[in-house]
Amino acid sequence: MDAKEIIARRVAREIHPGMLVNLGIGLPSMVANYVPASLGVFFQAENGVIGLGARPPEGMENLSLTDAGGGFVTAAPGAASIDSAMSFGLIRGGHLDMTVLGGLQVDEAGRLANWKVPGKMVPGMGGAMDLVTGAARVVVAMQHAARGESKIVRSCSLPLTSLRRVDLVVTELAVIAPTEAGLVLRERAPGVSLEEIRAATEAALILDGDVPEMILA
Amino acid sequence: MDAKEIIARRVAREIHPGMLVNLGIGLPSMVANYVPASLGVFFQAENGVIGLGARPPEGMENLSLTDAGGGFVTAAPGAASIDSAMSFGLIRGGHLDMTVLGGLQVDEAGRLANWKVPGKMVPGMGGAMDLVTGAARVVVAMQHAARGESKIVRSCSLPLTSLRRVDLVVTELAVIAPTEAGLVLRERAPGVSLEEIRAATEAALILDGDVPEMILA
Amino acid sequence: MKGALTPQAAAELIPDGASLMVGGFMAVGTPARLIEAIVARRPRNLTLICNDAATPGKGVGKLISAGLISRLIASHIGLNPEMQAKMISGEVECELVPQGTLVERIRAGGMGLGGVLTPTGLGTEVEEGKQIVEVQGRRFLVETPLKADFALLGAWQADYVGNLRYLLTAHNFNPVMALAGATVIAEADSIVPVGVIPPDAVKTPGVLVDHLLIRPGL
Amino acid sequence: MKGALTPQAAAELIPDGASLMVGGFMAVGTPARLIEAIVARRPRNLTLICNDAATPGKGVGKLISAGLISRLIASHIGLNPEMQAKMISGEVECELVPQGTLVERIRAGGMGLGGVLTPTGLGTEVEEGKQIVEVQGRRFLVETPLKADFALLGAWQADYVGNLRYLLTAHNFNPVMALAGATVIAEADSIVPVGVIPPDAVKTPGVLVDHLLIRPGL
Repeated sequence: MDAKEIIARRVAREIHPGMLVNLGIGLPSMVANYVPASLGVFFQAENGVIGLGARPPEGMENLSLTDAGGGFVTAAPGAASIDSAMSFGLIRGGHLDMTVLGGLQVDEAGRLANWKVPGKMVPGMGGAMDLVTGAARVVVAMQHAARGESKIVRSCSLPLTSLRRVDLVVTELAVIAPTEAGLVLRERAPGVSLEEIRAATEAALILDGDVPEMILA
Repeated sequence: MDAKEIIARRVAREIHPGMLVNLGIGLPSMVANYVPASLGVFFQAENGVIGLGARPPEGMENLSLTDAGGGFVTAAPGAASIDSAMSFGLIRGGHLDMTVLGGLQVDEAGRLANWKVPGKMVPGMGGAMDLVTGAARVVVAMQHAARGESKIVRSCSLPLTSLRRVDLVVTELAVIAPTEAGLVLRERAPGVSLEEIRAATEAALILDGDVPEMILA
Repeated sequence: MKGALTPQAAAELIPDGASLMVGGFMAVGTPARLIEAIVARRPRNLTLICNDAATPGKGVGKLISAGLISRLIASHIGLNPEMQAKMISGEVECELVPQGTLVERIRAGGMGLGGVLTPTGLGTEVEEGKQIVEVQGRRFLVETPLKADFALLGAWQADYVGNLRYLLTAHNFNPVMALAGATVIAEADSIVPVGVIPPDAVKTPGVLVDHLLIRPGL
Repeated sequence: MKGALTPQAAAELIPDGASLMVGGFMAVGTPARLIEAIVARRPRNLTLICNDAATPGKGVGKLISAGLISRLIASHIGLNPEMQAKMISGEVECELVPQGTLVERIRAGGMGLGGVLTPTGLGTEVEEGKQIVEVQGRRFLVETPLKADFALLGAWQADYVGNLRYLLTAHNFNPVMALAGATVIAEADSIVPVGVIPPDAVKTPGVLVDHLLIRPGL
């Protein structure tokens, strides 16, 4: 199982029946693969659909039914189309139960940076700032390090997405819960030791009771 | 022809093809009787319909199609139903071409008071403050005096509806245009003299050229 | 959507002292069976947020006549003399709000905005005691967001995930209130199976709705 | 509604230096024939307000590729490397705005509000140079309203009074932009006689629309 699959399978277990969930493009969108349809979860795409369904078979695409990445999707039974004002009203008003986003850095205050690398990558924040500021629960799904550098840092060196403390960080090594006291190490990936996690992490990690192995969906 | 009919017929001539118009309840609503259907005017009721039609024949009412006074109406061809947010968005955003409202007082600054008589009548402002503040053009349709007292006053003694200078005042005696310089007397009712208008008016009236007789629709 | 309830069970959710937003304009679009059930249960000391006070014995007028309301936030009470008398006697504390400001305050509450910047009310009694902000050289009143413990909605059609449609002028405050109630209860003229309401016809997504009233007769 | 125009006639309304709001999200819901006609006419020095820069040669990406845009206000340009290069070189001045803030700024402009009070962007680069207001003990950014000379909309169905419907995720910014353009031009997949679109299905009332594009083939 590769890093991304571990992350997606672990994040999937955060999703409970009846939730309204927004999955970012890339790795976060893989989470949907591990959420059983029987849960009755509604996925929102911020471009304007509640009840996002799977990609349609070739030849059955509709040009006016896409996800936030522009890919063709279908509509689940009970789906609703909404305009951007309603879409972000749901996000900013706390009606979105959970957002799963990728990250560049998370720091000891639980703050996320995920929209800009000055001088290198300036794509614009899209909906990320609204999602992190407004969603009821923010889960960051990202690999633990990039080019050998820990992405769990003491203090973000990249521009912040929001001052809001995110609720959970899931990597291929660990599950970390940002709290007022700092980053609490909650779970480790199957076969990974506490020492391996500490060695891979720039930020201080707090131990608060047992650190069991992740259970994957 | 009674006072109200004179006023309604004169106001009707302010309405031009294709306009979106809101008529207040009471006297202003009579204006619709003198606007030919061929003009293609859309009447808005602020409770949520664009394209208000006449009262339906008895037995053909629909409980969910009423005007702002709660009376049964019909929907003209091309009508649209809107919620209160869109309805007041149209009003406050300047998309409403004209509102016709009743008045208690208009003063020399062109300010309207029409929502409250302290100690006597406190119905609430409903949509009046939004209509007067936001509509592209505000026409006040009211009788010139009440209980022998002029309603065109030096300075409103009743609580203001808005600081906005209204665009036109139509009474059974005169058409008056509030301007930066003051209240300009534009027209007089058929058979009414300038002296009669002055005698019935507390506020100073400015003469600026001819004061022809009203033409009624 | 958590489930469909009888009007009685829905009314029992509402404790003394709760704040209620109730959809409707002169009782059009107001959930009638739900109001009846609340009147029967008689919770006290309620705060009512709605467009108008309707007329005595109609729509929210029933809540007022029954003496359940101690505070009202509305734009118009002129057609309910009973409510006017209760305001003058001090039995009901009444905040009168311009209609467009009222709907935007509810929307702001529901959509996580900090308030509403509006010229409506500037230089009038509505301005009293309020913060004024200058933006791009113009002055605006800051009107605060509104939320409530419950939003009680009247709809035309619902499905069993809670998606709602409204009919003609019965939309009014309902779609906006759906965003601003901690618990949202909708009474629909009919309830249809999931999939019957096309996605583009949904005016209130079901994810906002906690409870439907069960169909009459069930 | 003032009338239906050919794409060419519509494009001729747009002078050099105009500001355009264009509906669409990654080109879904963008008026394609109208964009083509504008590219053919080549007005210069335009300000473009839209959700994203699409991709090169698609949707509003065509306006950018053709060099017609000197200023862009958008939430995301990450999938249009051409636009990113033009921003870095300074050829196009670019203001990046959080998506929810962008749609509310347009709505505020279209609905006569003084601005938007939002927590989004507080404590980030987005805050720089902006007014902050405290309401009920919480701090909010004041984001200014947006309007434009033209709003160019992509719709699914129109009637001849200008009423519009949109399809599925092609709604996006279109209904809000319809409120904020001084001149509103809508391109619909089909145009139907007045009365065919039921009042409850109208998403943009025709009174907001100045021109439709004539049907293809006319």
